[in-house]
Amino acid sequence: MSGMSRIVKTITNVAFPIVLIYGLYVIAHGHLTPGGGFQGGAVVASGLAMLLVAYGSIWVIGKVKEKQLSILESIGAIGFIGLAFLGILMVFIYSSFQGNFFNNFLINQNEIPLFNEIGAGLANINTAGVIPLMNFAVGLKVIAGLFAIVLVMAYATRIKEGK
Amino acid sequence: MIEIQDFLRTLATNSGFWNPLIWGIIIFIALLIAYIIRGRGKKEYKKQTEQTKVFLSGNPELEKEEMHVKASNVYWGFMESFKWLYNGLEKMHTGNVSDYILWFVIILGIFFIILGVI
Amino acid sequence: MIYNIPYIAVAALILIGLYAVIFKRNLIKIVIGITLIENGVNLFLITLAFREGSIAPIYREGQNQIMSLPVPHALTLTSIVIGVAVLALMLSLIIHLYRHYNTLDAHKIGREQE
Amino acid sequence: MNIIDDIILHSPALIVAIPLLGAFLTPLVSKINDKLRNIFVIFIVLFTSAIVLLLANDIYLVCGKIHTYVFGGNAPITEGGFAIRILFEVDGLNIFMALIATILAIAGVIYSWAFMKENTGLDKYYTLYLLMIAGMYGMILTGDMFNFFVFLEITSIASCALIAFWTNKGKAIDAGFKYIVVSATGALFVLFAIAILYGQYNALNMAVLASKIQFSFLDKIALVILISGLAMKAGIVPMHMWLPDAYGRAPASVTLILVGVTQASLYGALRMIFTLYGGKLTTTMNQIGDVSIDLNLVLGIFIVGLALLTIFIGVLMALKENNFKRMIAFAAVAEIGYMILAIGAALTTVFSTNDAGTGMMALKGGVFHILNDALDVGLLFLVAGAIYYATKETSLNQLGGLARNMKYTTIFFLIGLLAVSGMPPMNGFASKLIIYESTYQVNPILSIIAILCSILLLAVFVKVFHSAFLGPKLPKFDNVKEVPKSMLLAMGIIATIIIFIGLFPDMVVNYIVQPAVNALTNNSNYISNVIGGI
Amino acid sequence: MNKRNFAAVIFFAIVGAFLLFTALMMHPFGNFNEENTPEMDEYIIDNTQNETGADNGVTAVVFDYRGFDTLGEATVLFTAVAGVILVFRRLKK
Repeated sequence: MSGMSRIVKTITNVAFPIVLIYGLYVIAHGHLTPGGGFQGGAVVASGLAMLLVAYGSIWVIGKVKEKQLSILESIGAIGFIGLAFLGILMVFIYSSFQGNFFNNFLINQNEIPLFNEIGAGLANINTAGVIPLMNFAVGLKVIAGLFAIVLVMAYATRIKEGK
Repeated sequence: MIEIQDFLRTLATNSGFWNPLIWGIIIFIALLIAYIIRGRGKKEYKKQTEQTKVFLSGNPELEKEEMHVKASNVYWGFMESFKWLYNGLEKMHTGNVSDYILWFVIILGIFFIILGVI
Repeated sequence: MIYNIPYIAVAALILIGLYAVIFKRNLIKIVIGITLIENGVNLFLITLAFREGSIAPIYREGQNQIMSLPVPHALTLTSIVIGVAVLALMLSLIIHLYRHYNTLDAHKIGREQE
Repeated sequence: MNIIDDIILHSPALIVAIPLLGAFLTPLVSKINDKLRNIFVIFIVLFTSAIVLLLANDIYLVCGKIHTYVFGGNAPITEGGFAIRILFEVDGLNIFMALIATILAIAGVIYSWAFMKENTGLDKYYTLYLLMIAGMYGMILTGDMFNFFVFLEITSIASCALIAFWTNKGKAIDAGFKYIVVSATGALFVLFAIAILYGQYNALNMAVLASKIQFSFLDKIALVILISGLAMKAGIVPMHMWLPDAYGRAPASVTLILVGVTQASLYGALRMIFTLYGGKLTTTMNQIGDVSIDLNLVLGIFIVGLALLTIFIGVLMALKENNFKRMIAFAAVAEIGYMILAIGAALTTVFSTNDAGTGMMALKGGVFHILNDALDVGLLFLVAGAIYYATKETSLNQLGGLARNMKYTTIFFLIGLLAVSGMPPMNGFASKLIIYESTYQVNPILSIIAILCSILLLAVFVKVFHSAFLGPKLPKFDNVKEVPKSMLLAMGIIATIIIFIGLFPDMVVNYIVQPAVNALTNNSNYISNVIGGI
Repeated sequence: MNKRNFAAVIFFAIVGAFLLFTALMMHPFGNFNEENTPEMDEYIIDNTQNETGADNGVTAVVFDYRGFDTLGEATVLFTAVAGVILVFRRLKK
């Protein structure tokens, strides 16, 4: 479909940054407030879908290809599973630490001062071990994935010119 | 862990046994006997003579395409005699998704009744 | 009993979905039926999480009310994302089917004939 | 050997996680080079297979050993006895199915190299292929109910997208749509049953559930829904109709993995019946006079009825079919019928006191037949794919005289024909012999029907052999050549394993099948391994 | 009404009846009595902050206790994207 009217485009220009910021906030505070990687990623992807509806899929496919999106999604997934693998590999770094797959290796330790505090209900962002990092990886993955799905389906069902 | 005599053991079922090696020996002996019997056949058979021509009771020999029996004609009599059964099966296999789910629901209901009522 | 009305709603959702899958001929309606079944199952999972007078399982300082069960929330989250994935794939296949057959009627598409 | 011990310790996670990592890396690798991508995928599969073999060696060394792996923690249960973390529990049955999956995965990924060369979108093809393999491993190895559902959905979605690979054929898209509808419905009902069990016992771990289960009315409902949903995924008549469409339209290398996925669903049903409800199988449900109707009797009779229906309809439809791959698919339905025939016959007798030996033997035959069916049907599908690759023809009416051009393919098809129709000395004969004898002791009618349908199955494939390979050399197939080496290598691997199992069946039964049967019949070992002594 | 819809209605009614029985047999909505106290979730609620350090219990369960499910969930989304791109690919090279 081609782009919609000027009013819609203007409203989209105003609303899109707000949606983007809100989604990133939900992703970043996933371990403190309701939400997380999936929810925030869905919010950002819905904002991108709004952009797609307003400007038309042909304009958007000129800006970004679905191949780049799938590469981005692979990077997010590799980050997620890599954090899971680090739980195993930590046994070679901390001695006397028997780690397993998906081990929360950043909590209950003092070597790395990163997200290693125990949350006490004070909305302290420096808590919860690998959970914020996993939130970011999953958020990136969900943004790229959902937008790739919407973009591909919208571009495949576009109205050809001249028909 | 695996010894050599494991390769020679016979598979003992409840009332019988099965050993492929013994079977192979017997088959070999049987083939040998068959070959001996075949060797005592007629001696005056010669290749490239009238004996090897295709004889369709005087009719001319068709070319390759018609001489090959198509797959759908191989069990023609069987299909004919079981036409009543195959018509039912044809009706059963509608290529429709709703019917697939309907069969699932039917099995679910029958199984519900069997386990719920008993 | 009044306490089981959410479970009755779950059963009703699943039955409506099954009805749409079995009796409708339009592929889009079949997909809608499957989504209804999935929503019923999600509602069932999230119903199991509730306790009377409970708050969401998020810790705040100095409050110790009872919390609802966290595991069914997590299961529902996973189930919802899986439903989205299945829905996306189904709809893309339906787009291709419409391109090939120019119809969405399940009976007109027909069976394999050789 | 420290690193080897670490790999064995973490092997249940690595078996699932390494194909997933490979699938995530494949789009990046395929940016570089196509040949490099193929080598990378084959390396991933071979590495996973090596880990599976290490784990199998570790399991089979000690009799009745169960390898438990906890994700994120070290102890399987916390104090108070709650299994709050996901844990994998690998016993004889799991590792048996994992070996089957390994063979299929290696053969399929080697076969794909030459078979899929002309197609586009190969990076996504290999990604989904690895995801299918990973999902199959996850379904097989997991010990957590909800995790089982997740991997069921992964395999369903990946195989649906791969069934619809040739999108220029409308029927392929239709088959993919049918498959995703059927599998989504089945998986959703399985999730419904899991939710019922969770709401009652507040646990998701299989062992904890099996120790807590009470067999109330809700448990009956959950059992019915679990068995029905997994049976639909396993393609049991009358819920088999998606199977010929999907098997017939998918590329042959995908069909090979689909066979494994079907077996994995059957494994799920077995696990639910024998382990989850294993303690309650002998509960008396009703008393008629002085005969007590137990649960295992009801289940066994119902499953045997379904099995006879499956064998009959599968064989008859295969006899009528003229499309090569659909015919093999119906034959695969019949083969699944043989397995569940043996399992149902075992359910009726294995828990009774007087003739438990018959039940054990029938169970042994059924579990052994799972392996044989996967190998035989897989080999036949690979041969069908090779013929399609060489002639671009699937209808048997058009084929003929191919034996003159494709010698090795003919030999492989002959091996598969003898094996799948239960002819000595192939592997199918050994398992089918056990099934015939044990079901004869349960009820003679069952084994008579089984032998009759096995003869009909031989007739089916004799028809294929005659009409596709024998006969005069057709002029339109003059320039048909033998298929490339990688496809021959894949078929050769499976054929070699078939002949090996056929020649030494007793060793396979002793070393591989017997631990699986023991793991099936006593679930107290499975439970006590997680929640301590019983 | 043809034969197919007749059988469909009958078995549909049977399945619906059993699902309604299931709904009525479940424990009452929202109140847990002695015999079905949710011990596992009680344990998670009590120990989440010490074991994972997260304030959000649901995120702690999703990413720590049942993190492998979340990996499968992410994999499902990845699979769906790959499948959609595969289905809509160009067939010509």
